[in-house]
Amino acid sequence: MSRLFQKRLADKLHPGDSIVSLAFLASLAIQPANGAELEVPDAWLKPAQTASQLGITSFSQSAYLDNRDLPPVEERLPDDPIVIVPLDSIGTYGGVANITHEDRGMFIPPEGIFTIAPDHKTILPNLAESYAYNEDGRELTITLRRGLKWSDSHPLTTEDILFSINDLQLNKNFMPVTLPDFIGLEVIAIDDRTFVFNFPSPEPFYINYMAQSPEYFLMPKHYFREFHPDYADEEVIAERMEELGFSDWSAFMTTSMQRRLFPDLVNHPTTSAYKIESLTPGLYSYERNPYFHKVDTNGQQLPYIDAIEAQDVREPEIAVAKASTGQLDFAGVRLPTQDIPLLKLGERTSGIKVNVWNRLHGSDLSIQANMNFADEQKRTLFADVRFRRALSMAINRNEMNDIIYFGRGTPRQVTVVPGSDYFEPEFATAWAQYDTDAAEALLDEIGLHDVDGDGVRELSDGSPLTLTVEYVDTETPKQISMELVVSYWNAVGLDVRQRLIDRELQYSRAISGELEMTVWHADRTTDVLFPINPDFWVPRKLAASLAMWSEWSRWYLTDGNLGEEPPPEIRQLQLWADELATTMDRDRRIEVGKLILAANAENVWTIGTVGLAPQPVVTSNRLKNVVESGLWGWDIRYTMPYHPATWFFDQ
Amino acid sequence: MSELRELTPGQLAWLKFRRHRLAMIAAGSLIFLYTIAIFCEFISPYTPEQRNSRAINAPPMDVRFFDAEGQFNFRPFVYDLELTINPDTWMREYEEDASTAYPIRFFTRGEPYEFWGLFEAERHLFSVDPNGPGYIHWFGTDSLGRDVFSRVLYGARVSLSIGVVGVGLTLFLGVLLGGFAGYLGGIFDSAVQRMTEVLQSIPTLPLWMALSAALPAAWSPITTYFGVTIILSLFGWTTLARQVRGRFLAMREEDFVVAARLIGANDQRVVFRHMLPSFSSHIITTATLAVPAMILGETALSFLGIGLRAPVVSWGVLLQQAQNYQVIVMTPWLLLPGAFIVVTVIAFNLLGDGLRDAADPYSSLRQQ
Amino acid sequence: MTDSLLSIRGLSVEFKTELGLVRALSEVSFEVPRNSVTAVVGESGSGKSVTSNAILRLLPDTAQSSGEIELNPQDGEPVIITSLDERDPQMQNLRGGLVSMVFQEPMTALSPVHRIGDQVAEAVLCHRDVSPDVAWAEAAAMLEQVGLADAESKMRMFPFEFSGGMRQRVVIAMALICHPQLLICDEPTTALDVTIQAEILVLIKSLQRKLNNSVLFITHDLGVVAQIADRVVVMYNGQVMEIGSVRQVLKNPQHPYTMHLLSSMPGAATDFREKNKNWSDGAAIGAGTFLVEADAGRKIREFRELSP
Amino acid sequence: MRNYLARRLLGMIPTLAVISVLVFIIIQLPEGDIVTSTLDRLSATGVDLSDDRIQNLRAQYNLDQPLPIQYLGWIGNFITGDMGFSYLFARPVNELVWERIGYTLLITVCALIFTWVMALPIGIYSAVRQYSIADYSFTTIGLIGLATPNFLIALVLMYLGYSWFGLSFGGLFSPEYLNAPWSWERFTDMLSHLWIPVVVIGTSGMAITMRLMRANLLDELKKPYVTTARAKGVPPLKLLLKYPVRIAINPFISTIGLLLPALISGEAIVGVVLNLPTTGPLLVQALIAQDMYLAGSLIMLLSMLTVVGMLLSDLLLAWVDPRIRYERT
Repeated sequence: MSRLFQKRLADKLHPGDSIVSLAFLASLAIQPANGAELEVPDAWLKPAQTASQLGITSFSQSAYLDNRDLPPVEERLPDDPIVIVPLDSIGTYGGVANITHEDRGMFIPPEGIFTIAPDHKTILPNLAESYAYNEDGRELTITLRRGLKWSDSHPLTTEDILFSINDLQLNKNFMPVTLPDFIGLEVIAIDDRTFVFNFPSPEPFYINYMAQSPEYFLMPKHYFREFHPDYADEEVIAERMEELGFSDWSAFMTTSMQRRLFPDLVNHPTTSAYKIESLTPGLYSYERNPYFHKVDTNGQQLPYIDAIEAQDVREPEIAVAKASTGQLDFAGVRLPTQDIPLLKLGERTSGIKVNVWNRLHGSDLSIQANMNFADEQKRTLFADVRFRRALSMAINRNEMNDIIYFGRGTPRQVTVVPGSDYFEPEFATAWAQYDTDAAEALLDEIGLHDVDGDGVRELSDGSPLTLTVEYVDTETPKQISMELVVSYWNAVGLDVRQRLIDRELQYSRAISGELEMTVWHADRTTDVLFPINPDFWVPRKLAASLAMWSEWSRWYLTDGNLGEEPPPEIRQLQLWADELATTMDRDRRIEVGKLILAANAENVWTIGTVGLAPQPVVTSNRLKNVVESGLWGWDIRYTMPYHPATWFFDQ
Repeated sequence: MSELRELTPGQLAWLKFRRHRLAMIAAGSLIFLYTIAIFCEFISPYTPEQRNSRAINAPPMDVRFFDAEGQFNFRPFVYDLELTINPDTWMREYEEDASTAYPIRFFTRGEPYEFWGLFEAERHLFSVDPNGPGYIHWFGTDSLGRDVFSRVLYGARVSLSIGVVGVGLTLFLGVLLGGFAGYLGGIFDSAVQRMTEVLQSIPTLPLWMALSAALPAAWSPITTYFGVTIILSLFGWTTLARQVRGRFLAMREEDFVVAARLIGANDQRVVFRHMLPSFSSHIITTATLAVPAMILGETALSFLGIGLRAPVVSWGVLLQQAQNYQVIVMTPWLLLPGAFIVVTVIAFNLLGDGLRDAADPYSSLRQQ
Repeated sequence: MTDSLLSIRGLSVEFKTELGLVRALSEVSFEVPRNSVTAVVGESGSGKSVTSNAILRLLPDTAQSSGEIELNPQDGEPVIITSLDERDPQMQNLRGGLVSMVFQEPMTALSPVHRIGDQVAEAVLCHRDVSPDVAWAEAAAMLEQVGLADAESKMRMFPFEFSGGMRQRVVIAMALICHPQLLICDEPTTALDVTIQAEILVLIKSLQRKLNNSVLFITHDLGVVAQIADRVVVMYNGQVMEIGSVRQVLKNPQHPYTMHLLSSMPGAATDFREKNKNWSDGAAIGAGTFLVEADAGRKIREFRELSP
Repeated sequence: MRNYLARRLLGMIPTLAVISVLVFIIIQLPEGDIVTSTLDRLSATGVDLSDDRIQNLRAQYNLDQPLPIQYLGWIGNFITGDMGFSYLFARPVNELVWERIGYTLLITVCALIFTWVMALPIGIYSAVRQYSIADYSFTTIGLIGLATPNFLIALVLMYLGYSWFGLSFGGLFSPEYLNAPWSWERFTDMLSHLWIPVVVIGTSGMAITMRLMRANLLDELKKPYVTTARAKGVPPLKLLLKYPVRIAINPFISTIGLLLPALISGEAIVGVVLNLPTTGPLLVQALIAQDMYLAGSLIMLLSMLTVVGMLLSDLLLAWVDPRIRYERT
């Protein structure tokens, strides 16, 4: 935790205050997020207390669950359920929330063994009752809470964790390429709620990973064993796949894994607050999970809201329209910053509330030139730091901020958020000043001159130079930003073509190095993910979001069997990254982290534009307990720290 | 006994066409539009990519003759706009500042441009306060502060030319294939027949989409332009081919063709010297009516983002940026290109009708 | 006032065209006595068809007519047709009821998509309030009368399955089924070949005797006139040249045009080439509600040339 | 009649064959489509190529075979009703298509009916009252419908639909009925949404139909049999409807076949704008994602619909028009 934050806590705490009291709120400055301060219950920042600790003895359930011949709520809850302190007020049960498909990951964040605190650094136990690292960080012992159950009442035990890792993650048919985080991982079951992870190397941040990607560790064995060749008969599986319409069992399970955001794609038992009730092409219906493990300070089982209807709204425009006219109870994912005025209009006319959060993206755009591109001339050009600096300095970030972000974003390079332990202001500003003369000078220096005098620079050998940018227009305002960026680049004599492509295609092309230039949004900027996934700064992963050095990453991932050996300074990054993830020495860790970011700031391996941008989060007026400002992004699974289970309808 | 005049077919046709008032109006407006398209660089006050960061999503400005005191000025002028972003509504609000007026000047120097990519020029038909802070956005500006009026004008060039070029190709294919099919008959005929049948039974839009989705991203705007055009005309020729074929079948037997054959004119000559002219008027009409389909086709593709790409500005591209609910509520002026499309398409249709009536020797002359 | 079935007084018709007004009839006046065949003869464009169409008010809206046509039925009030309104019920019952018409083009005079029977029976249904079956039966009877063997089955067929002659018989049946007092035949035989032609003429004549109604017979063929008519009206260029009994007009014509007309015709025998020529002109007029005017113009010019 | 039908059915086969080849070529066009990229992806990440999933993939699309074989494989599966597996949706194409094709047909057919119900009477009217004010204004309205890009009308109608009738944006159902079993309420709710796409798609065809009807009728009105009927004393209205109109309508029945592709095309784009559960948006997504097998199967399917539609229309025509019926039997 940042010192600032601790101090603030100290100020706020008075002796004799019950920790549960709602009167006292901790406020943390998440970076100078344009003044926005996040006010959350103090209790959210600590390991959640349990009913017994707070002396809550009687529990109640929603009328929705009455007369469903379910066992009484006490039996459905864990032996000692976690208590979540609601933001503003204790809620009342009931209601159906209207949202869109894309927002269901935000309304129903996954409930993992660990969860993330609203300071966006601290990892808190969730399904875990306790955990402990040994001193060298190679051994992590976790104990699950007593009496946890899947949404179908089946007990949740270490069995499920072992299955998820040994039979899925480490199964070659299921995961042809083992994810780096599981390589060499060894799980030992102590009893049905205690297990031990043995890592080949120290993994001080493994809990971050488990908190941020819970699905990998929680696949219900009792459900999936019927589909798994190690447990069930091949023929039977084949038939099941036939009727379910999947080519084979791995395809079937990957469907739920690949789309990590939507673990419900296959209707398997869950630990989340809601479970699928019915699936139709147009609509996913959810109902409350009767075995959910959380209660509020009055002993009411969460969540408050009974059911969710997630409509399939394919066109972003329509999502915006629905949100701005009060047809949705919660919307965030596809609401562009530029539409805030429209939404605000809805605030005055359609009974909605527009909360402006801040995207945790270090930069809304990470512009990437593929330094491993097949074309020899291009790759040498992109590998030339002067070229990347020129591209960066040719961009007028302040104008972008004014035109696209109403001046409320922060012009910056791709780097971590200011609240981070690894942040230094110059990381954000290096080579980010708008200086076309300097840019042109660099381009001339490289030997890109306008030989034929058509106002467009040619390559040093006189052959024409065209840059092609292909990207997906998703999450952040990429298309409109690129229109500007391209015009800036044209202004310094570069011929640029751009085209929108589909996400799936971007994924395939990016990791097979087929994209010349592309654009993504730079997340992994908080202390939750940066230490374990410094992916935008170090070539060590193949992903849709990382197209600038796929071959070097491949080399890293396959221990030099495939891909290309990176040049020394890049190799150095990889070594630092390994150390960052594994060192147990906090100061050294921060030092290494800063080394990585500093190197990136100098070399501009990926170009940023404007970051920490305003993110509209629309809620209907009847929806209560939603934080007014927060960080928005993948690192923290969007709403995971803000406890959507405590949202309720004010009847 | 009433007075009677002798008329040549040409005169008769022109007479009929003139009677077709709507067609006349249509022809007029098309001439107007195409003139604009040809001289867009000169007529538009700004270049399509020129940004005015002081006017983002600015509404159309009123061009005034009367100033605040109600004084009439001979030279029209616009007031300066004060931009403020409302902190609560996040709305960009534009206040007219009556204290500073910018008179509209004609044939002023402005943003330099390449006329038809041939020679440098910087004269614009009109503008305000060329090197000062003043600006005029007659149709308002888009989300990047670009002048919608100028963009519509540049868009006109692309959209209107795509129609013509595309139809040119269509005609070539249609007449060639249809003509020979009808004239030669036999295997060639049935082959072409089958082909048209097939092409006509495929929903065109999906095909267009499939093909233009396959256009490489690295293609230059101009190549893409031609790529799209070709794709559009690839399936347009069938209708024409059918008609041409039909006419040929009918005509093959007619005396003047037989005669031409008898005097030993070869097929090609017979087709192109004797048969084609005999219904060129029909072809012209069909062509005219085919243009709108092209224009709308381009619009549709661009709308789906698989047609033309920026920096090429076509009406379709412009609409693609204005395709959402937000625009209808907040910045309706971005839909203006749509109005231009509507006008153009209607004009072409009316013109086509007019030509058809005029060309048809059996249509009567009657009072209207 | 003579006691004739139909009297036309000073009938003039003009067509509006882009080229101004074209006059098709000027000041035409003649009578059609009862129980007789009156032939109107003249070359194409002389206005005979216009006259006949005028009687049933079948002229296109571009036509402006002046003058008076009076129908004076037995046991009925005289009707001034020219003063009737298109929508007037009297007009409906006049058409096909009191006056009916046989057209020149049997090939196109029948609707291609309706059964013969229906088309004939419809005429009955339009004028008398009887059940379809009755109408059907009457139609059958009528068709038998016009010499259509085994009508019952034929009635179920479609026009395009019939020969020209048969179709013309159908048209005649359709015209006569309501026992009109005046039957107008507009070149009913021109489109048919010689043998059929004769049959049809005989048919018309005999039926006229049988039903003793009046026939107004439009033709360009003096041969036919000689064969069928009692009285003749010679028309040319929209004007009546000469009126008289067949004998008188054919034996010693008064008007130079009549002579010219007679001289142009080798005897009463009909020449085939002659046929074909007239055929095409006739078609132009019969079908040509639209071409009449232009056509008329042409004819008029031709005449200028040949008469100094 | 029967052997005519047989002849037509046989005639369809070559047509469809050619279409399928065409479509297959289109499938092959884009470089780096999703299936091949998936392969690149897997192999690129250092998977040894004996891996089951890659084998499945290769087997499913015969990727290691020469093109003709691939084609045969694809069309073979298609004929046997297996349209392959969509990588974009990670679901079999059949499922995706069957849940949507129904709505596509519904909307298309409704649009067709709408077009006719609106266009034919207007066409008749403006033929009878040729060159009247009404004639002109109808023509103009029709033209505007034809001239306005479908998606624009769609957007505007959607907006009006919301601000006037408070309809939910896009889709065919209000949220509360999305999942409900079929009931009268659900049906009416659907109608309240259906009209937008139907009108949008219908208007584009209206102008043409209107003007065709007008032209045909004008020709028919000149035909002698009309005069005959008049002379027979048939009252004006009855005459108009029974003779010229009856005959002038026939051609339209045959234009169903030509209208269908247009309508289905229109549906494709309108579906995207209005977010309908139809095949249109599916196709667009597939194309943009270059999930070419999904795209191919869809285009193939839509083309088949049209071919069948054309056949039906011809049969219908033969049924109403004796001339054709007779010359064909």
